[in-house]
Amino acid sequence: MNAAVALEQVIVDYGRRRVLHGLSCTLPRGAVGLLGPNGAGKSTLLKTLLGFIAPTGGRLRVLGLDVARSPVEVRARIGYMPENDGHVPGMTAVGFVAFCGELAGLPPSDATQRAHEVLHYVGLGEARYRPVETYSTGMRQRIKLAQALVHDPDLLFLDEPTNGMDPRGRDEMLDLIRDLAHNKGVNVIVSSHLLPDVEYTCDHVVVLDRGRIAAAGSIDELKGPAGRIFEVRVKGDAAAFAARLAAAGMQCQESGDDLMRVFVPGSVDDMPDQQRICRVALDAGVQVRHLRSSLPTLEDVFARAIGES
Amino acid sequence: MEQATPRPGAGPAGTGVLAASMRVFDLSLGRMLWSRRTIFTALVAGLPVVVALVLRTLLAFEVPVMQGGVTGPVVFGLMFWGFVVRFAIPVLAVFYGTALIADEVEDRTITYLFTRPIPRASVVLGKYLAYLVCATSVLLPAVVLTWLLLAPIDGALAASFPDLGVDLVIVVVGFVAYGALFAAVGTIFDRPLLFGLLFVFGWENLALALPGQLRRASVAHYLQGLVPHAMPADTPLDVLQRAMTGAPGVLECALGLGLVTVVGLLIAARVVSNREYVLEH
Amino acid sequence: MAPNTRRFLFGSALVVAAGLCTGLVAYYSGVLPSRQVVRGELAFIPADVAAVAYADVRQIMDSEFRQRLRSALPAAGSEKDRMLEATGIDIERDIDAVVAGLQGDGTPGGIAILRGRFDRSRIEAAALQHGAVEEQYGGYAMLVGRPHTFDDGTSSHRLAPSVAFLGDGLLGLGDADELRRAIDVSVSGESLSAAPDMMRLIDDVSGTGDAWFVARVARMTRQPGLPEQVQNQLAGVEWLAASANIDRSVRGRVRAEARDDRSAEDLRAVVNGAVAAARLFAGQDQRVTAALNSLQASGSGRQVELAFELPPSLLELLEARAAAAMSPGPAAGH
Amino acid sequence: MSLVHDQSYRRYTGARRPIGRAWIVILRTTLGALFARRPLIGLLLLSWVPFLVRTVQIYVVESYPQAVEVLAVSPRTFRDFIDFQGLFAFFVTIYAGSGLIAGDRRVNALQIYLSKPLLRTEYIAGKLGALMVCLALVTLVPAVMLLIMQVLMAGNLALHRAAPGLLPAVLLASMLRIVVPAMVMVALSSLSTSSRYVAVMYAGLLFVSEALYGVVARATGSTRVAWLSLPRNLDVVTDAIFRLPSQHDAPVVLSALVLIAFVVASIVVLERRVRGVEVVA
Repeated sequence: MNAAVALEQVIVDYGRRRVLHGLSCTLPRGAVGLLGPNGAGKSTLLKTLLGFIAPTGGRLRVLGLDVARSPVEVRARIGYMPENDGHVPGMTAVGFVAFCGELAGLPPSDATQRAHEVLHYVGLGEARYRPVETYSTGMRQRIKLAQALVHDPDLLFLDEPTNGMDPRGRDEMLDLIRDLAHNKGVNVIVSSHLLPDVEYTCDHVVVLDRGRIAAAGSIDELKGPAGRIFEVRVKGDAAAFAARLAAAGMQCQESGDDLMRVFVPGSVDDMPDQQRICRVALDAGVQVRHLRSSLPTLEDVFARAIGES
Repeated sequence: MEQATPRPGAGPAGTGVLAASMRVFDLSLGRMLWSRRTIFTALVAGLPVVVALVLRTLLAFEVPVMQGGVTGPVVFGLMFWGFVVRFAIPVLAVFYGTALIADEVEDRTITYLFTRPIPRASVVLGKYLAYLVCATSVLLPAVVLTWLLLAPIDGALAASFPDLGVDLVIVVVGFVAYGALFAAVGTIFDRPLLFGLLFVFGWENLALALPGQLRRASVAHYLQGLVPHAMPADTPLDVLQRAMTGAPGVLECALGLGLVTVVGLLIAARVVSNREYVLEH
Repeated sequence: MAPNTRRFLFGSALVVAAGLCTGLVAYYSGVLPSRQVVRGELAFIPADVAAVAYADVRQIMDSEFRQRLRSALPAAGSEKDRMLEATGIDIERDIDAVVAGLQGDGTPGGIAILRGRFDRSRIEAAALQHGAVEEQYGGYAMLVGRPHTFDDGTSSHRLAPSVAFLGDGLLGLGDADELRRAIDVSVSGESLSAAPDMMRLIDDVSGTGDAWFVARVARMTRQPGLPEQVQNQLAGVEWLAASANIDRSVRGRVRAEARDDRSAEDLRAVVNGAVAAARLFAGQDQRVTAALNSLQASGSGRQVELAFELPPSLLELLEARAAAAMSPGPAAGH
Repeated sequence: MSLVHDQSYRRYTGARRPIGRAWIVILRTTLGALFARRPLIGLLLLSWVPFLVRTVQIYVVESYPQAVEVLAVSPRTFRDFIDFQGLFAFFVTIYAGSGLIAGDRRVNALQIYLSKPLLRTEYIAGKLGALMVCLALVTLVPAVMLLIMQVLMAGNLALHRAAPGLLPAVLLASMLRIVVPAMVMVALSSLSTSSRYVAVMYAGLLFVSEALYGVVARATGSTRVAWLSLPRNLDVVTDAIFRLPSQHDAPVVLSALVLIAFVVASIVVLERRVRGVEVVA
């Protein structure tokens, strides 16, 4: 079985509220991003995979193991970095990480040794004898990653890993995740609402929206040539122009600074598309001041997926 | 007590301790009253009422529950001793008093209070007043309801009414004295609750049982001296003990409780004014 | 302050105020309190009596305790017959309640006011048979008995046992002069109802038992024939109030009010010591131990209180003793 | 650009312990954290004072036979000893137990624990075990040590021959006074994120039930209602274990059932509260 995670009609309810509506998909090995706006069900899916929440229906398999039948074996092979703060009170960083290692089955000496190693790895080497209570938010994110890594899991669940970090810290964290996924052979599932984070670290993505899968696949494929995007700036009645573009089958998005992003479906050829836009502009009586072909981003994929779902 | 070094340009100049305390009181009262803590308080205060209701119901069905020379006023007296004086007042005072500042430290909200242009002492005083109002507003009605339910059983409302007046005063005075003491404990110790409970259930019980003057180092000695009801005695030892000790006079009680209150509040205010609070994070 | 908080505080204050108002009304009007209203009878008791006692005869006669006492002490039945013969009153059926006032200051005697249903002709017949004469005083009919001299060892007193029909189911018993005085005070208003110090204690005990007793101890101790030791012991006591509830068992409370805190301390020490000693040296009989265990001494300030209970099991003991005394013994039986 | 060298993370190739041992790690770590607190050590040391006193008593009885009249050593001596240790057990339960789960809940540690390969029962067993060890140090261990001291000083097994059930009774009674309070405390600890609330809840449970018993017992004139109070139930069952006449009229079976109900309720609470996520519905 090659998939890291396989979902079959997974349904999760909180009381009367349905949070996951029969999810079915496979998350391949490597780095997979779990994308979606807040409340889409990303954290719920991770907690269901960990066995914290019993699904109302469906089956979940992690690394080939059935979560319902062997939850402990599943957890032995995964590392979980929760979204909100969490540590064991009254411990130093190294003590805490070593303790987590022991909890995961490592002998005490190995656990301590690996605690030092992973703390160095996540950039907390200097601060490892400080009580976790005194850590800043960024340091807490790192130590959560360290505790998830200490027992060398085959699969890492990272829930909003860059939350509350400064730009530099965020870059470092993303580098760590990318390194783990691409160079250290650790499968990673990153749950985030930050598209650039996922785009930077992951190869695959699953877009969740209101408890349903809106899109899933490799990022390259999703961004693929199903259409072209142009950045357009016009002088004149932008609203009328947008309306005419829509009537002509082209989606239009305002992206600030008077700039519009126009999605032209279908054609691969550059010239006809640009000409089509100019023709619409002419019809709308606006003057095109800027027209440039733009590479599709995950943001476009996301916007499309959420818009379509 | 003003803060030692008034900061230049620190908001409205000359904010008095009392005015600031009243502001803190106003802010804290609602928060204190509508917290989960009040559920516990209501449970503690409601228990005598529930017991009284159960007794009344049983008596209404002519179940012979009251035996051994016991009348309604006697049961009320027992409840006042057993529930209110020995338990509810000290425990609620420990619970609220030790948390006045500790809660703010734990919730990391003390920074917001201490960065306001008000003397730190007023934070303690305002929260202490809020505790007083909160605790008495829950316990006093419970005592009154219990009395209304119990006193008419084989007894007279009129005859036990003066005692009720004294009881209500004792509730307030008890909260005042114990609250001040535990406010001080809460500002001094890192784990104030343990010390509070040790004091109430360890030290006070021990001190009251020992002959000599040690019992003067307890709040219960002075508070129990005011209680008009007969104190229940179980064993010959209790009776002998009572024979040896005897209750202090009203003046002594008032002086003792007053001293505890003033000293407790002064210590609490002083410690809070001078201590540096290092928050986690 | 948030509206919710204000509402809560208002509600809380309202409950306290309602309770206090109820208590105040009860305290000043006496509307709610006592189980028995005895003010009618008290109007005939002079304000200067040394002690006053009350008994709810109906309640006591109907009590289980009394039934068992009667079976334990069968001799009590003959007393009842003698009373019926002498006064024409059946204590078990005719009397509901009795209030008695006792004179102190070395004056023996006192009066008893009986409430009940009385057959006036039968009482008159019995009294006249014993040589009484009829008299009208203050609008009430009296049967004045033949006076006889009573000697208490220090002085002799002349007493005329009499009956007064005080109307509305009330009957006065006692010395003729005392009864006349009772009628006088009921008119002049110098009765016990106008003595606040005594009434304070009466209000205290009147609702709490089937029988009660309130005494000015200082005046009681001047009673002739009281042992000096007892007089000394009671010197520090100013007031004594006792009440008892008689049902299956007898439950009672005795409360003494000392002259000052010091005397109260002394008295408490004596009572506590006695109670403790009694418990420590109590015999093996569980029935006695149970009765002793019910003894509870307490009180603060100038008050000393003692609560007790005589359980029905104590009667079993009494029955057993009575049976043992009456039976000729096992040896004689064979 | 990574600040971290590639060499610093390597895959783990060492051995892993089989699943099901995590509770030992939790137990060891929790005990380590508890014993790092000096007040707890002080409390534990203090709790051995009665042991010393009783040892002296045994010594006196064995050395001076005439002392038997006043200081006789019998099964009741051991029963009273266990009873007396209850005071220390109360404070140890509060101090060591109130933060066990509450502390973890306050800093969201449960999601960390339960994301590791361990069962919820293992987590609870670790926490419960730590508290039970602490309680054993004030009840079971001194009681057994006292038995050993008695045998050593007497130089014979006369007491055990006369009362063959003494050792099992001491073990059973001590275990009872460890298991029930520990279960109740751990369950309460899972109900809140503040150890202060937990401590007050526990003290409240004990003292309210005791006060309730006191009032009802006096009103009814009977000790049959001892089942109302948690400590009295322990007393009743302990008396039965030692086959001594109980000071209470309450049926042993009823008291035992109440204790079992406490344990069952604790298990239900723990089952609901110890989860990787907050239970919303």
